[in-house]
Amino acid sequence: MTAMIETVGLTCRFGGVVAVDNVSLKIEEGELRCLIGPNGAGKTSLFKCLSGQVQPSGGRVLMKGREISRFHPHEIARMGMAIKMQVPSVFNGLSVHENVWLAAARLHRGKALEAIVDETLSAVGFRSAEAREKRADELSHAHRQWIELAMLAACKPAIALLDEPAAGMTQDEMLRTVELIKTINRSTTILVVEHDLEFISLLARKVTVLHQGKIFVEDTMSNISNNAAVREIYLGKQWRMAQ
Amino acid sequence: MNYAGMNAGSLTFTASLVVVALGGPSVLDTFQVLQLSAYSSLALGVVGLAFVWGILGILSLGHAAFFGIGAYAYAILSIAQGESTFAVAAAILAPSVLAVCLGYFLFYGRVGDVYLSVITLCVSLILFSFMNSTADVSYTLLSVPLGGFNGISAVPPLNWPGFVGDFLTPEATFSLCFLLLAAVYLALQFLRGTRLGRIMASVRENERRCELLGYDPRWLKLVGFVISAAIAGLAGALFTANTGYVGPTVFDLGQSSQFILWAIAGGMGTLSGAIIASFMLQFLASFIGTSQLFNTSLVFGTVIIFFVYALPNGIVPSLQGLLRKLSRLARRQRRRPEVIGDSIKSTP
Amino acid sequence: MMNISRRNLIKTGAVGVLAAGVSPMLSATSVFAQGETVAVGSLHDLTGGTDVYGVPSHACMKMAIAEINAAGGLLGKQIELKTYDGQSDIKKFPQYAQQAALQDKVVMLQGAITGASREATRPVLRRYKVPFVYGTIYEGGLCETNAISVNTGSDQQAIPLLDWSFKNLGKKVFYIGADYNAPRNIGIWTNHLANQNGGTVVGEEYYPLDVTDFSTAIAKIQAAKPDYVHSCLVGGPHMAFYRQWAAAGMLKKIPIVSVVFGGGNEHMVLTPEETDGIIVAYNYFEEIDTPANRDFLARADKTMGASRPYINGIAIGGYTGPMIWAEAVKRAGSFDYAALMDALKTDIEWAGPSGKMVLEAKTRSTIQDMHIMQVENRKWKLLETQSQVRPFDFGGACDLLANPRNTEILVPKV
Amino acid sequence: MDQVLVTAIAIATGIATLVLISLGLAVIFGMMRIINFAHGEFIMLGAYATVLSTNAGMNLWIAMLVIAPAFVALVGLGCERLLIRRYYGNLTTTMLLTWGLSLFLVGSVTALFGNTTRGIAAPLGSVTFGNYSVSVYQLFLIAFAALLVLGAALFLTRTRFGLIARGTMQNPAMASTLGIDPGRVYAATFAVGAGLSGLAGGLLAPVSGVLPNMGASYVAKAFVTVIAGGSSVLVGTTGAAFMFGPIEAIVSLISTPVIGQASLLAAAILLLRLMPMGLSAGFRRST
Repeated sequence: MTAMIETVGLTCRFGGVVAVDNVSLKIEEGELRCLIGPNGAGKTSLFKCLSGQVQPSGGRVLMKGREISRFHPHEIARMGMAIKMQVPSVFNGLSVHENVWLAAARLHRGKALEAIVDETLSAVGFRSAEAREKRADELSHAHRQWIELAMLAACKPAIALLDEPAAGMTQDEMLRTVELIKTINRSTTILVVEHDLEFISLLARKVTVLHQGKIFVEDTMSNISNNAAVREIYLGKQWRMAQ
Repeated sequence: MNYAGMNAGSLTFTASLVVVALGGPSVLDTFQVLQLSAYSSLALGVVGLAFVWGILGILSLGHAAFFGIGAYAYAILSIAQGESTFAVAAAILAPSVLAVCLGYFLFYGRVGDVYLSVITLCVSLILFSFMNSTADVSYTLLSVPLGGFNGISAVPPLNWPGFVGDFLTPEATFSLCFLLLAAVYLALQFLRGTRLGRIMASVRENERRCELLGYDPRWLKLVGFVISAAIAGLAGALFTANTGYVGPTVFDLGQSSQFILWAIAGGMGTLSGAIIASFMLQFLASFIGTSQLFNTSLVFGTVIIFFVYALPNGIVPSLQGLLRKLSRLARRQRRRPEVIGDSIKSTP
Repeated sequence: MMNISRRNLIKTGAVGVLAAGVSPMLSATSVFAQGETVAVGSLHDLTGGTDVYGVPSHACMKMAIAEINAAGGLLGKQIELKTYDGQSDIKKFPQYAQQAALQDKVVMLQGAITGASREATRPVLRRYKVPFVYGTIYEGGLCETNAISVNTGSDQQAIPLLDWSFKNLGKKVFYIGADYNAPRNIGIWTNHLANQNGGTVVGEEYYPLDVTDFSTAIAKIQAAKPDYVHSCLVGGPHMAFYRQWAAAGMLKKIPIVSVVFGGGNEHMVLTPEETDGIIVAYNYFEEIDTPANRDFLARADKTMGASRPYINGIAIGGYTGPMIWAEAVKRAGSFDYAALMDALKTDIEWAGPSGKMVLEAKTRSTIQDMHIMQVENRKWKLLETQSQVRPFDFGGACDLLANPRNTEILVPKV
Repeated sequence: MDQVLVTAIAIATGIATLVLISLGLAVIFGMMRIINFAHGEFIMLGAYATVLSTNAGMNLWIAMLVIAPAFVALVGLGCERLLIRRYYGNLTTTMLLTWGLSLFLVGSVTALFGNTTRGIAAPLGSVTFGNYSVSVYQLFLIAFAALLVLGAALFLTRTRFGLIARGTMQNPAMASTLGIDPGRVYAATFAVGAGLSGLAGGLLAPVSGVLPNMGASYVAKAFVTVIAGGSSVLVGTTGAAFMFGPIEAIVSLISTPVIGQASLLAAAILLLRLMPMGLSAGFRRST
């Protein structure tokens, strides 16, 4: 079976900086993979390479066995990849409803479209008409993240890339986000980047650790948490505190 | 829902344009009919710009290029053929073709922001230089001399399609111009509300996000750009048919900036505002020019500066704001205790 | 193109339709005779890029109207001057011409100095039967019954000036002009006259109107080594040429002749070090030493005030235009359009500050004296006068008595 | 040989003129993202200040190099404080506003001084190279433009104000957290930009027609140069001038001036197509 997404020796350079260095990653259909690593580990750059926002300097990206390294972002999106960016990227000047409508409108028309929008908005808690008419830039950070998740869900993607979906959230909000992601995962392969290790431990089965643009280790969550090298060299103090 | 599409306001505005179109000739004298016809054709030019700028966020500093090509296409073909139907069609088609080429070059080359503005300006200025240098009799198109700086004069007015020489009276031309203005306005307003229009608006808001949702912003921009160019070409044809003259100044910086400033004065993102502002400012400039005030530039400049002070958001949004404030005031006086209930809770 | 369009218009009965369309206005215009005043329009650029030509012409026109009124008016009526500021925006011209004809019901309109504004205005006035008085020097070849040209075409200036130059300055000329119709026409004349005088044109260059850096032009001229330069550079930006020419020390080495220099009062804006010695040809300059001119200037000082603009060969048309038109109206005995057009079928003679002028019936252009003169310390010094220079009739192509329907601008073909 | 030299001087003059007329706009546009439609009128005011003060008996060099920039900087400061200040970040309103300002300035100058003003001649005389003679003032303009670019570069990189200005333009919020008042930096920058335009006007006064409308002939070219230059004020603008100046001069020399002008604009189009963020962005990417 071909992997949902596969990178072969993917490398991404900005000037003299190598942000992604010879990364070979394979994510199977239906998987919920977590990607962790400190700031500057290359997680966001990897996402940009995968989604076509940045052209890789070397290596290949395959989606369902098809090479997509030179594709435009909208072409990749049409193949079924959706992304939630690190900084919430929504249509600030448009209403909550319009945001999700735009996401769903590519695949649906008419009544089906409205039904999808309604269903997705309800799933993230925007039930009243009033809440749906608010402009996106009037919302809190957490709510905008949910809007972006809702947009992602409304696309019904084959694979979703989530860049720090729980950043800046309270405990309650974070737990709710975990539920949302699990719901999405029922029909969608997910690759998620996060700092919050509690969040990761609630979600993940398999974790990839990225360090200085390279894959440092790839294992199950429990093995990662017991990996001395990761703990001492890389996760350090932060890890012990979380334990 | 709050989509900037068809609503009561835009229907009222369309209706009032239609009323002017049909009722105007019986109320106005011939001079006013001729003057307003010319004004309306420039107003039509600005609508396309207001659309592509306000909805898609493309600031074309060289909008006059499309207007001018339409104007020249009409002048040349209507003289060469003695019939205006095909000339009008060509005036729409020729700028559209240029817009396709230019738009492909710009949008698919990822030129954005002010850089795009300057390229469009350059195109317009190149046309300006070129047309100015066609004074020599050897520059002819379809045996019509381009005329250089002096331009092409005695361009025939519109005729009834198919009836060569059966010219429209000034009154009929007036009605036609205003009906076309109303139709284009309504069509654009309708487009804004459609699926395509709403996706276009998302390009302006966040191009990257739009792309990541699977839409191709390059294509959407190209479509909008070509629509605006086609409208500008039609406007150029109507303007030339109204005034009987076209010269290279249709391509100059002054013409382009006039379109832009009318769009700004009307209020960004509103189409009706651009129309209203263009009529107001044209009338103002014309009025100051005959009223023997101190110095036309000085007075006009002062008026514009004051205008920015008084209505910083443009005419229509400022008026809407005022109306909203007034109605809120009236409502508050009527049912003061309920005000607290109006405030919106911040949780979704 | 004009031929074709005209043929089509006639063929298809367009003229009839147009006439029918405007008939209410025609009846309206004939009401003027009952009023106490008649209106006359001035449509000049009073602001914007070309106001330097428009403002003095308008001031002269105002003076002429004031003098006509002071002398008891015309046919017993006072003349009211309606002023329209073209704002150096061509779009305004047809609109104001319509306003003048239809709303203000003027019996004559003068102005539209630049070629483009003239071409935009002329058809409108023709359509609404308002006589158009054209008061400026221009490229020549205006040949239309409705257009009365009281100043000179480029032929009337270029022929005396270049004949004189080939005789006195040398046989090799470099022609440099602004890139539009009038300078292109004058370029044709330059080539033609070089042929006739056994001279050669060693270079011919046209510059867009907004060019301000002439270093390449000056280098080109120096490389071509002409005996003299014929300049037809026009407008504010092009003044830079004379400054850069003088700064390069060329003014004293190669003489410049021009039929447009001084039209924007360049000889006053620029310094004597930059202009002394430049030779031009005009029908009028303030320094003409005749009693008629001295009297005219004294009156100008009085009506326009001490800070009045210098009256040059362009501005004088603002004065002579209404005066010659008034002569024609007196001959017609009426402000009626048809009567005036009839009156113009014979030559109209009038003597002004620049001497005798004859409005020729055949061309509706004016026979007048031409003066070749030179800048000397911001003033003009007369070199030679050629009396009563006729407008070129393009080998008989311009004969409005034989062919009154012509509206075409004739271009010299050499 | 002398022909090559004269051609080189003509090209250098083209570059110098572009640099002079663009620098003020580059500062205002490049640093503050304001499309200043009144840029040409700032140049015009500089020329008028020079001509009028020289005619009043002032030494030409002082008039040109001190009075003109100082006067226009003051005018710029006044405009900034009274008008522009309220509308920072609003590209469209500032466009409308500066358009009004441009008409207002042309109108005021015409009303005050008429449309004919006695100019001043270029000083310094001429030098001869073989068959050609060239204005010394032209050579001075070239040298001065070079010095100006150098001076501005040093000012922006080596002085406290230069650093603060660059920082504020990059990130106003960050600058204000560092205790810098962005309002004052904006005002000062606007004044400096206006002053540079005034200086250009002063320097060009002896070699151009000084009229109320003279600004119009500079503004489009200045815009093309500045925007094609891209976000880096100095490197971009100078680089663009070095590209466009020779193109226009050489094409004008071998064909016609119209084609020369058109090729300048075409070069700008091509440049922006190849480097969609302007020349300086292209530089940065390649290094």
